[in-house]
Amino acid sequence: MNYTVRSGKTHSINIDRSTDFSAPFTIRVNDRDYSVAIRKTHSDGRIKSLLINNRVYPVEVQRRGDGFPSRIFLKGVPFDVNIESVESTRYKPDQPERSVSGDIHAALPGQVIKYFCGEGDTVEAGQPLLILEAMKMENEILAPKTGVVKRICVREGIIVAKDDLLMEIGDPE
Amino acid sequence: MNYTVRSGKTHSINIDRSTDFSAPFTIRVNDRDYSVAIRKTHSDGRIKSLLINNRVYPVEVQRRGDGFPSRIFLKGVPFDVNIESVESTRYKPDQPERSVSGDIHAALPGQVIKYFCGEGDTVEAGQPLLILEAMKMENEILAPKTGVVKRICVREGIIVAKDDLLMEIGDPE
Amino acid sequence: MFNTVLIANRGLIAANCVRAVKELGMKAIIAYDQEDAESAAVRNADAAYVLRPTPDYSRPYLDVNQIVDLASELKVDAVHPGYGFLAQNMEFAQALKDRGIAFIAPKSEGVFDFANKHVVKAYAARAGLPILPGSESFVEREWLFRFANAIQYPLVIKSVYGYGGVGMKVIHSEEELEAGFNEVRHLCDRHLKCSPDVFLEKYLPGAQHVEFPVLRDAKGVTIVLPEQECSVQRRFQKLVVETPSPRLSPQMRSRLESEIRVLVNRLEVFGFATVEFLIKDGHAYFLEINGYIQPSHTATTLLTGVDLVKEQINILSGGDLEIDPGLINRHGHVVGSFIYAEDPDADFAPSPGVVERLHLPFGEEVYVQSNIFSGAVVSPLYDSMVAKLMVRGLTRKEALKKLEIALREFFVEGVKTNIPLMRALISSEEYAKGDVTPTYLDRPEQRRHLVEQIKTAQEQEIAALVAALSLHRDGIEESPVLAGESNAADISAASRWMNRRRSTPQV
Amino acid sequence: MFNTVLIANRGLIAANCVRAVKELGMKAIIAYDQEDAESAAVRNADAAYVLRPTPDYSRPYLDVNQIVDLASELKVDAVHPGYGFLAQNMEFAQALKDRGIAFIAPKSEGVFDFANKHVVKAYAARAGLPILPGSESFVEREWLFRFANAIQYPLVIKSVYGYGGVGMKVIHSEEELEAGFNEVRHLCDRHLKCSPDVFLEKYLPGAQHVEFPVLRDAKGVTIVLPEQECSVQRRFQKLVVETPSPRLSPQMRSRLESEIRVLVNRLEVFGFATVEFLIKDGHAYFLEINGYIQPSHTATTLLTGVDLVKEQINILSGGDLEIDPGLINRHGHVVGSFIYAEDPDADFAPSPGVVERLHLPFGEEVYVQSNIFSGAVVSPLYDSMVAKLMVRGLTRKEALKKLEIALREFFVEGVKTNIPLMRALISSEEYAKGDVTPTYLDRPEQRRHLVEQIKTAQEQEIAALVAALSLHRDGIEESPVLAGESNAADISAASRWMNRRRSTPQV
Repeated sequence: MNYTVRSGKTHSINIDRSTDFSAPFTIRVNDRDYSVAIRKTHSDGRIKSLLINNRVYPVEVQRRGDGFPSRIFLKGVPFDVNIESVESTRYKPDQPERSVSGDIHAALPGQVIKYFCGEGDTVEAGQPLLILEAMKMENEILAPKTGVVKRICVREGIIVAKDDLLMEIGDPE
Repeated sequence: MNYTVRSGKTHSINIDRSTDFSAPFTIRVNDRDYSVAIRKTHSDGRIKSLLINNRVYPVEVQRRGDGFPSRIFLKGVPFDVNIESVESTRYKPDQPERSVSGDIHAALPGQVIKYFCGEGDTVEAGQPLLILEAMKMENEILAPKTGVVKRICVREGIIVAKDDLLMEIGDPE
Repeated sequence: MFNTVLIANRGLIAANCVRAVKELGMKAIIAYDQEDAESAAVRNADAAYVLRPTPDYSRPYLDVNQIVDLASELKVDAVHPGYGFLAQNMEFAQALKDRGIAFIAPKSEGVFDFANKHVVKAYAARAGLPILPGSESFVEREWLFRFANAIQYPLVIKSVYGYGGVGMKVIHSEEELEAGFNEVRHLCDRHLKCSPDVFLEKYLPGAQHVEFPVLRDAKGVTIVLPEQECSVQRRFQKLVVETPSPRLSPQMRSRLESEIRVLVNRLEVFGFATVEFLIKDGHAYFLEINGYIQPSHTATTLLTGVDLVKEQINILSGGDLEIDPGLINRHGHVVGSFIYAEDPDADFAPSPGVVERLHLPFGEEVYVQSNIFSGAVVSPLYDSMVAKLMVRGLTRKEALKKLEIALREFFVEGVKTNIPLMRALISSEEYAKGDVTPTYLDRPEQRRHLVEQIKTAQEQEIAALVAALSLHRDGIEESPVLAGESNAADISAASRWMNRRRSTPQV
Repeated sequence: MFNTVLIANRGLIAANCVRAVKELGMKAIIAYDQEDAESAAVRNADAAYVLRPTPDYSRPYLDVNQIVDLASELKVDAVHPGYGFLAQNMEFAQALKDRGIAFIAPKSEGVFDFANKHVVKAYAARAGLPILPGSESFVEREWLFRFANAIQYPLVIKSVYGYGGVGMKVIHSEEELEAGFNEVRHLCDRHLKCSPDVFLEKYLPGAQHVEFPVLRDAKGVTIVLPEQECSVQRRFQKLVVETPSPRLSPQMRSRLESEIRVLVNRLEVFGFATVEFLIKDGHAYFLEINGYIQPSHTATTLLTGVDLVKEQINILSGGDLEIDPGLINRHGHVVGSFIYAEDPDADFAPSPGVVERLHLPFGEEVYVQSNIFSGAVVSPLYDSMVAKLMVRGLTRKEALKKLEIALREFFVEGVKTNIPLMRALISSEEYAKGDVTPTYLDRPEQRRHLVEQIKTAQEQEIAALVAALSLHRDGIEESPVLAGESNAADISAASRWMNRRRSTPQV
């Protein structure tokens, strides 16, 4: 399989279809061969640590909305990557339609300090909805679209995790 | 329930039968009350960390063959303990009959370097059976009783865990 | 000497205070937020008492009444406030005094309200120290424009009781003035829990920030310790510390040291304090005196061998400053970096979470203080500093190289950190030359540029390889975006966390 | 300068070598046993190559051929042997030389076989240094009794190439002589992989053990660094290190320093070496020169600011010793303790296993090097040292108190350690007075007595409480003993692990 990946420059990468990942293997990048061995995986099987040319690399893969890798952390250092082409099309996802969701999720963990609106209120795009506080800082969350507050999911004072649903805004009546 | 426990001196300890261990509780030792709260437990429910009089104590309990606590580690410091009496008899185990087992277990992890005997050999109590090596030191394991080597369970060169069965000695023929 | 000291703080400083109190043979009690139950300070204290949550969801470490009541109930002799929180809170100091409990903060015979930046600045001016032009302190909005016109832009609005980078706002033009004023006052109310008094001061862009720790006992015995260069900051918080300063001439150093002696003797300071200066174009301006132990003081300790935390408690408990000046080392060079759980790529947004793996660097002349461990939770509710990494070399060059390699070894998984940025900064030519000022890292492009510098061509290839391998082998993961909806995507990168910033889920 | 250095060792020393090599701008390659795959040295090296298991199950770090072949194949410029293993192995040194690869060990123009303790001792005697009475070196058993009779008991049988406490045996009477001889020869064969030559030396009970690190470059520039007091040992391995020695007078120190200068100049030593002395009743005897970086050298580094690992590699790669003597600090006091995964209650039996929880101490002037982490496996196959804990104080008293508190904070779960014993030792009056000699901890009753001293009456009550609570709440666990059988019970306490000891499952 041939991959074209931008990371700084554009690189051509070949991974043999029949590669046995349980033993050390070789991957050709541009004109150079890299010896690769998987050292550790996460419990769900994703790669956690690699040995590349006999050097240890703890890796973390950040993915875009469509599941393609967008950022690679090599021992904590972030590298922006973009897979520009894949020889096979089996990885090509449909482009999702872009519409605006009214669900407000917590971008980061924090504590909900205050709401500026209640259920049933009409809010306008850009209007402050609530304050989330984390690490001595306050984040004022603005409405992503105009609509009606359908539901407030979390009480003031509650500590929320990343991605927790805080409130829902429905279409205007 | 009243316990008499030797730890240095002998202490009289009272734990109320109806104590709810999920909340802080009080235990009377001699004439003093101690406030106790269980901070953490192991996955099997055993105590791992306590708050006693508002101080954190990571604890480890070592038990004798009969299951009674014999040594308490308070933040790594070992205290020999002996529970001399318990008001109820429900904890009194039968005294096991003391006979000599011919099973040779590894007292500590290590590597089996060499056997001095083979299966079928007759060995005498006190005769060297094998060498187990750990951390730059060698441990020569002697026969606990006279008998015949029934089985050698582990090959030379193998790294064994604590309590692994190394060999079995049967009664003399 | 005290018998029992209550420590009303968290994190590294609380753990350091617990140690120091125990080393002095006193009993250390910690008052803690439930969020910190697994911290070193709680583990190591002689007794630990959990604080109740507050009705307004503010941090319990700011709850004057609760902490004073606990201190009374436990009959402690003194309270150590650490830094930040109530360290310079006059209401807290007064409440403790009323109950006969000592407050471990510097006292001054000269100035009652020693924590008031504006009062102390006036005092320094009278003692002959050069100061930056500034206004009177005020509360009413009406004075704001009048004073600002007199001083002219750029200027800084400062809370008289601000600290830790909170309660200051740089104003570049009249348009920003009112919003800045309101922001500072909000912070006084919510985060500093102090009176709303502010003053204005001329802002000196590109000035160097230098601080001198000073110990002075009840008998007036005074030790001025080597200065800390604190010129790399983000949001007025230090990212790097060096001692001695690579840019201070011996003449300037000895002049500042004698100015400090004049000032602390005039004020009759009793205890530990830090005297701060701004330096630009060969001119030094007295900035302020802080009365608390700062994270950067570990650098001075590593250089000199003087444990400032311990000496502070010792002299304020009535002990003499008995340090033999002959034992204080002033040679060599220390550089340290503060490690934060934050994402410099997303405007330093905090990155709380669970520390999945942690490997601290270690080695000859590499020194770490860290309150995280494998499995630790970095709370979203508090400051994101998770470690201090200090190195010492015989020369500055040796120290910088050591710090660079130590930063390469420092590995944290589970939360994002500023480690790659710090590594890039320390290994940059600009840093080696000493050309870095407090605003150096303000621009995202600058930060991105620095981090790009440390990436080799081969590492770029390897990143590409890992991306392809990960797609090839691990396939496409289930998308976190709901079908047809987009605002969850990249939300964390888009959300800006500043002292007070607005953000909107990206559309 | 070298381009690439292969490090043929493990643990803390390997990690320290990797750092030092990288700091010097060279490439660091590690050769490792699979057991060490998760170690810091492997993680941080520029490249890591696993060693094959050996046919006789001896440690691969002792496999001369394999390591030399790897070094050749990788075309490295030099090999760093760390300490122990092949650090003083002549066969290894020769094989590297034959292939044109540098060996990072001291050289001497005066003595080719510099690692030979007996040869160097004779040289020291000729240079006028006082030595202990001893025999010629020999291999045949027939000389043993003859020499022993001449020297008289107690005496020590020493392998001429022994190191790290291995290859020495104290003999108190003629009955022990032959067994001791056989044991030392077995160790030469199996663990030291060296020739069977030994010599006898008078044993000086209760003598103090003091070591001076020395750097000397190709041009003869020499720096003698402050001494390390290494008087607390178990099985000839150091448990505690102090610098400066609390028992060395300034006169004695300066006399020994000049004797060292005479000796290293006569021998024309090139590189790094440690010169060791035994001191008793005001008399100092030259003991030996070691050519490797020992764990205790971190104490000298912390005191002085001189990174000995780095300087060693620097001068042996052809660099000059460019240290400005004015930057070397000699003030203050450092005390350090070595932390072993072992059980002092069971004759220091090793306690390998998985580290379930780990909290390292940290704080002002508290410095740790540790190669364990939460989840790390302490291998049963290697030395059980898992950490070095060093503290610095302005005075010895301050340093001892700091170390005591740091040891209280150091928490390891999953493997047993000598931490409680070290804490008891450091806080004892005997240690404070400096009355401790290398055999101080030999007697189990002494160790037990020390640990009892640190237990308060209240802690005894709490231990009793925990025992009762644990029985009450957790009940009786399934017994590890099979019904009617007893030999598994308490076997670990009964099993004695010594350099070579017999043990029998208890009946």
